[in-house]
Amino acid sequence: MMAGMTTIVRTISRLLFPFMVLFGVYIILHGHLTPGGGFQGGVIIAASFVMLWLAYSLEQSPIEFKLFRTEVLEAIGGLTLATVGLVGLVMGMGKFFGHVLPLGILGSVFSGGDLPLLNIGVGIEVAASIILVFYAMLRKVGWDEK
Amino acid sequence: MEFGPGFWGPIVATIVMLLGAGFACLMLLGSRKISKVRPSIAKRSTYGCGEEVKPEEVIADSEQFYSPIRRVFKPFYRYIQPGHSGKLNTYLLWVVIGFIAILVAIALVLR
Amino acid sequence: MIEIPPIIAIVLPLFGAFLTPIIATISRRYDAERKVCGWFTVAITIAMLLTVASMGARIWGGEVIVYRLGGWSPPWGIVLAVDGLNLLIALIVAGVSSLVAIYSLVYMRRDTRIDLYCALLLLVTAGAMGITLTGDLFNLYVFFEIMSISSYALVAFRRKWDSVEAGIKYMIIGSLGTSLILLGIALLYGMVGSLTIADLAQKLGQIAPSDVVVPLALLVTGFGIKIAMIPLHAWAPDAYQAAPSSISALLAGATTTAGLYAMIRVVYMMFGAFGVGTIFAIFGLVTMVLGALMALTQRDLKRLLAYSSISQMGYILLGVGFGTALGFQGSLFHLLNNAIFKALLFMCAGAILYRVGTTNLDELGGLGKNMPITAGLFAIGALAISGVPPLNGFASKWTIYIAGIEAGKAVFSLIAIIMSVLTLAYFLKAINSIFLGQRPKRLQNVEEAPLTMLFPMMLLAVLCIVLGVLPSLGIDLVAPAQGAIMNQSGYIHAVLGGI
Amino acid sequence: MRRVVPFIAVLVVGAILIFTVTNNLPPFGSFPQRKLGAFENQSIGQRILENGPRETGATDVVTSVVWDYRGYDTMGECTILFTAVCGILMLFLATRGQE
Amino acid sequence: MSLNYVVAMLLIALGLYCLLLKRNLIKMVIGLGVMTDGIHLFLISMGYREGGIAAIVPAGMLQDNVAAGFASAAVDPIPQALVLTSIVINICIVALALSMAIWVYHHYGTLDPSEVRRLRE
Repeated sequence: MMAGMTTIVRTISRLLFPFMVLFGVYIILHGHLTPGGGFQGGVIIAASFVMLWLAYSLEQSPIEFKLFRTEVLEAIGGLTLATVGLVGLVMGMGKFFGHVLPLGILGSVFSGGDLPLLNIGVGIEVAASIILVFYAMLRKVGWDEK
Repeated sequence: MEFGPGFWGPIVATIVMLLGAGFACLMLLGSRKISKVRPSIAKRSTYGCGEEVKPEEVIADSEQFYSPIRRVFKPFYRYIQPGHSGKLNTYLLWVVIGFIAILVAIALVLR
Repeated sequence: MIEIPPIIAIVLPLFGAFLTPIIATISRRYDAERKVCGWFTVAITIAMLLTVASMGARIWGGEVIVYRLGGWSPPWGIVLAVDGLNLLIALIVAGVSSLVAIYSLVYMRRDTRIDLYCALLLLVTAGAMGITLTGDLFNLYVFFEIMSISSYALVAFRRKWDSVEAGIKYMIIGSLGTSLILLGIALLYGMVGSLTIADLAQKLGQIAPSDVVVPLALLVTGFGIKIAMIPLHAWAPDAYQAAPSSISALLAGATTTAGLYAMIRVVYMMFGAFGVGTIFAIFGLVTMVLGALMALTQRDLKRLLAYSSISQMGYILLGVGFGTALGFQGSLFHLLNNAIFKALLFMCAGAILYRVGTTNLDELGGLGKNMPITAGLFAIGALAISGVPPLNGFASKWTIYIAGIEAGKAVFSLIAIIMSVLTLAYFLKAINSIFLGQRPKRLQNVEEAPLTMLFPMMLLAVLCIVLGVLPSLGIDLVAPAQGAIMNQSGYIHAVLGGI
Repeated sequence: MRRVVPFIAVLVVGAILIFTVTNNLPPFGSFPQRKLGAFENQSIGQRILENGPRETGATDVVTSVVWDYRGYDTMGECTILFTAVCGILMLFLATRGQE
Repeated sequence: MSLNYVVAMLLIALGLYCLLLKRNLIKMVIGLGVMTDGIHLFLISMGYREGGIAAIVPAGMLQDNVAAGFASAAVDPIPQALVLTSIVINICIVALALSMAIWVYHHYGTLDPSEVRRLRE
């Protein structure tokens, strides 16, 4: 497995990690007000994890990784979308992706009907997916070097 | 149903074919009964120029199976078939050339 | 809600695909992962088939079911529109996928991570269903990508050398094709400023056709890659040979069908370019001849079947290209029949592969004594695909010949008849090499395929015989689709609703 | 020869595309006007710009298009992501019992 | 003069060149990405309006009539949405293709597509 990097990189990435996650969450939650949204925020969250894996190695990274938990998270993120859509289908007079929540005041955080929910769901799914992709590829590189 | 000129009754045709098949079977069995002659062992076994040929050695090579057809379409099998060389760049080139051909053809038709 | 069935038919497999990993992680505790995932897939696909069939009465009554997603009216939102053509293709896709799901229960027994296989199978089905039912051009592209990417992954499922090679070839060629489709859609949006198919059809009627030549050619090329039209066919033999046989059946039955549907919808009903039919006829002729001639000299059974599937696609393109009512009727009927007997033949090849372990024609022989049922089913499929009278291939091919003669292209019909003879020739070669002749010693104790695999094959064989003995059933099934192709203005009016 | 033919093909395709975008398209920056005289200002984007914030309650019109007008596309896009991840897991992590 | 369109088409031709003439699977995947990015650039530049602003309602326009001032100034939001969708699709294609390339190297020991040709004819 790859040996990880120097102490400086490790320390800085460990210190930077929570702020990157926080920034991703901010991007997700403000998706309907500012540029960005679920995809961008999810990719930022995933990038923070990947940064840790590259700084430390895959084995000795401070956050331990549960494969099945991440798969289930990804599936849940996808299910959130379809569920919101189906709720719209059932309650919103037969409209798939119809609005259920009220629109709220234009420009405030709690507005835009279902948009924040959908952004959160897709954020979860994208973060889990990118993390899984990088985990799989790092594992594979591990075999070839063994 | 609309099958153009001529008569085609599917059910009638099927019945006729089944009857013909049954009649052929009867003829075959009857001829087996009538003819006293049994084919000899030498007739059953594969002819290998006098050599002994085991069953699993007797295979008809499936690539040369229809050599007459291969001879009829000789230019095809000489030039087109080696073209499927498994090279990815060649295949992508086919795609691009196909796009150009389709474009030219459509431009000629819709003009 | 009365308009719901189309969206249900698409959302069911998507839901199933998202649920499969969760179900697998739960059932892995009780060590029942394989059974649970397999039967879950079967249940989902059969429910989808019933959902599609429930629309039948209204569609065949001449109605067009229009479903507005999110309630946005068509030119601005996404709309699902189902007419006779969509319904026929949706029935084919759902039926083939459900049978393949049943077949996979036993066939994939020896592979690991069956839950991912089930998820990808459901995703292929969802993509094909989305292509079939949608009325929006970009949405069609998105579902085309879903179908394509999941089929790339499934082709490489076994991770052997041949699977991976075929997978990456299929992937790069197919991705080039989808990029061409996206470019065509972008050009159309730049020229017309709309994305709904009906709206585009309405507005494209007012441009000079010389402006839209390039988008049309791009779209035709992109869809032509999916239906393996010469010279865009290069991925097909490798993919069909290297994929698991159930996936080969799904590719031949569902994916190419959806691609052909997209081509018909875009070319004939969106651009209204009936003049392009001549090009289809010529390309179909070349496809037919080259596929048949290549299939004559194959050593591998699945590769032979792949080339014969290319050749059958040539027949269908020929019938579509005539542009007459009878031509559409015959080619759509042949599309249905092709899905039926091609799936049957690939499933037979899978049964042989499952029991013997190889599909190389030179290593097989004399299996008729070991696997009599498989031999009979393969014979039925082979005779049907080569158009021997009491079976269904004859009816559709005969309709195509008559359409060619009536359209004044008797030469095309003549060459088609000759190619049909060649089809019979290479299938007789396959039957002779596999089921007849001397049986090698190592094949002495080969058993018959298990019943779970035989059941879908028997069902398909019965369909072959029924549609052959009573072709009027198939013609009645196809007639609404052919009427829908001819009735472009009705589709536009039904979708746009007078906007 | 082996490299000349592909190069010529690329040149031909590029020439065709450049010819198309310079002749058959409205000039750069001419939204909402489209090619058709009869359909001027009927590009669907213009109507969405007018009504988007009011109908969906999102100030980011792109987000309102992505999630409301074309939310179904976006669900398909997430499905594609799920598909790719399934494929990659199948390629790399399905090797229990093998290797 | 629509320079953006021409540049986008040049990008597409460049990606096509990469696909047809490079003898390395990873370079071909890169060419595919370049081609798709050309299409994205083309889509984005097609929705541009002379002197347009981004399709986000500024804080000043929130209360008073949104439709009038904003809708006549902003660029087309739909191509941007399509490009968002298409970018993710492109990411997925590249990820899957690269993982397949890893497996090809695992089996064949090379990435030269003219040597990965055991399936032929």
